[in-house]
Amino acid sequence: MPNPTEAKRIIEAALLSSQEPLSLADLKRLFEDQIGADTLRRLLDELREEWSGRAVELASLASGWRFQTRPEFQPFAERLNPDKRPRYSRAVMETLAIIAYRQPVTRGDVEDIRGVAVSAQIVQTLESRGWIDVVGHRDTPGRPALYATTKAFLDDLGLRSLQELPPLEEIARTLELEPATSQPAANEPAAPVASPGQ
Amino acid sequence: MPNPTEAKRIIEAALLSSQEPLSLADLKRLFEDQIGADTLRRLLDELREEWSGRAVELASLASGWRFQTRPEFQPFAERLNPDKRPRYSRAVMETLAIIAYRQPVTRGDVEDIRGVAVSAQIVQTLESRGWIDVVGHRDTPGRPALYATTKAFLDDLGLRSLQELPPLEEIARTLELEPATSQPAANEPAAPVASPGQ
Amino acid sequence: MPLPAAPFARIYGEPLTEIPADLYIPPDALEILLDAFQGPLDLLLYLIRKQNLDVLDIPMAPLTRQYLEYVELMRAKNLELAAEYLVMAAMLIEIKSRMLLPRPAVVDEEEDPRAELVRRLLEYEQMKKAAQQLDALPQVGRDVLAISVLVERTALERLPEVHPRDLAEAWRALLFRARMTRHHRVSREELSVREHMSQILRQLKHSRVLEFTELFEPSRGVAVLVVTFLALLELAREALVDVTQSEGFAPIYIRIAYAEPD
Repeated sequence: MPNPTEAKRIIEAALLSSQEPLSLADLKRLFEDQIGADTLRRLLDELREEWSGRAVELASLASGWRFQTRPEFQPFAERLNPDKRPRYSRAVMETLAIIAYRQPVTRGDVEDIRGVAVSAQIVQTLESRGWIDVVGHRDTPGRPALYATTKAFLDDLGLRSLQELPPLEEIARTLELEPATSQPAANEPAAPVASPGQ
Repeated sequence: MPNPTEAKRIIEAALLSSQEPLSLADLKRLFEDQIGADTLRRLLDELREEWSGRAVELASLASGWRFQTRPEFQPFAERLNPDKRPRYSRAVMETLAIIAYRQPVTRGDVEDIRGVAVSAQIVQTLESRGWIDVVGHRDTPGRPALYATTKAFLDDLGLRSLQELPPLEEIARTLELEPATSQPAANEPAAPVASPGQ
Repeated sequence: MPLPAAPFARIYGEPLTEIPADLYIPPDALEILLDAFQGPLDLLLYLIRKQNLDVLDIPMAPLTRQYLEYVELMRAKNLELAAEYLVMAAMLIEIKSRMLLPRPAVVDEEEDPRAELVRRLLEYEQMKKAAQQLDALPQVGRDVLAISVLVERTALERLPEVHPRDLAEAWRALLFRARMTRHHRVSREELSVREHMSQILRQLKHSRVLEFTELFEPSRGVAVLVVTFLALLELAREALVDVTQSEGFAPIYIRIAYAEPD
């Protein structure tokens, strides 16, 4: 069995050579289960510490650990590869946000929230990126597919779980409308109406 | 312009994140030609030195520089991707097990225990691997060769002696075959040695 | 409650903040503007935000008027109008007309005709902002790059790896098949004896004849001496070696029972 320093060097090489994040189970397999989860976690923490001053970092993600460049390195990466990295359109990002925050949802649910039709192409863009997939079907006419986000989505956005998504902005906790009675009067007491988004 | 340490960190990230080797010209572009070839070479040498004790090395190739794992890392890489690892057939493994636990044995002994013929090829596979060899011949008709395991076998399996092989009594116990042995075994001599095939 | 002005749209990646304060849209910009809106909810939100109106307190009359002016502008420019814009126009007109109707003094708040529209606007705005925040997170492939160092593989033939437990497994399979436990129980002690049997045979292979004492290495301890002795007895029992002594107290010689002719 390798000593801690050797083990760390092997973990480092494994993580550096794997494009996908490696889970603790993967790392255990690396040592044929001779190193326990606690020791591995400690070594990973040490490794992350060792890399802290560099342009590459060891990130802890939903499906495990992965080395990746820090965002600050991106301008340099673009000098090497000047072709612009494509950004997703607003339509794609809004669809993704609705699936991420409201999952599982059907395409119809997304359309209801966005107020416009959601093209099959938008859904396909997200599916082929591996960020969403079909997790079931709703038991309504047509049995529409229910979409949810994947681990790859969390990994690619640097998140460990859905709980780490940016919190939704509470636009308004209570919904108070001017009374809609005969006059557009401003003096009458406001009547509370059901909260939005519930 | 970045200072030498920063420059080194940027070169490191560029090389780690690039699929292809990077030439000096690529690296110059990284710094918009603000760093000369001599300085870059010195930084690359320093970087290679920094990585010298690790399982990943900075290699200088005809087409440029790239990080790659050292050959010693290969067995670990294969544990992560075990699908590509060749395996010995059941016949080879059983033959090896019989020779390991019952040595010295003849091919006939192995056949008696396995209940099927053992091809010359199986024995040859193990011989050419250097795991078994002929240690003598039994004085019976045909003078069959007696096989035993070698030191290389122990080394390759990470054992110091045959005694470190998994104990077989426990195997019998987990299979709950122990009771079946007690009655007939009671008549046998105390010496726990029984030659196969006799 | 005044809301901070946020870029309401992006055109070709640039935040669109230059939307005119009034409804005059340069004809060239109109098409871009239509593209910039994600739909009727987005357009409504823009109109509300442009005038710093509280979503929760939508004045229906001016809003409907503005909205219809936009739709008319789009129609005049022969832009292909998505059905959703027309549906929204119809909805606004419906709400407006219902609000103009005289109503009973006591009104269930659920019946406010604007409630459903407000709910949808708020939910859409929340998701729109969430989308912006998601887009601001560093994304692999866009803002950060996954590291993947080449694994250097040697061209050597890959030999199977065998673990001691694989041997035990193989033995277990044999046991299952043959039910030979009685004959093939092997204890650690026996294994040690068999290991020394192999060793003695190896020694004899080189020298053919060994003097009894040459087999023993007292420096390795009593246990090894005993095991070596047991190994010798077992070799003799299995007729693998001949043990000879010409007379009492004479040297004992160990000879291999059968040697392959050279």
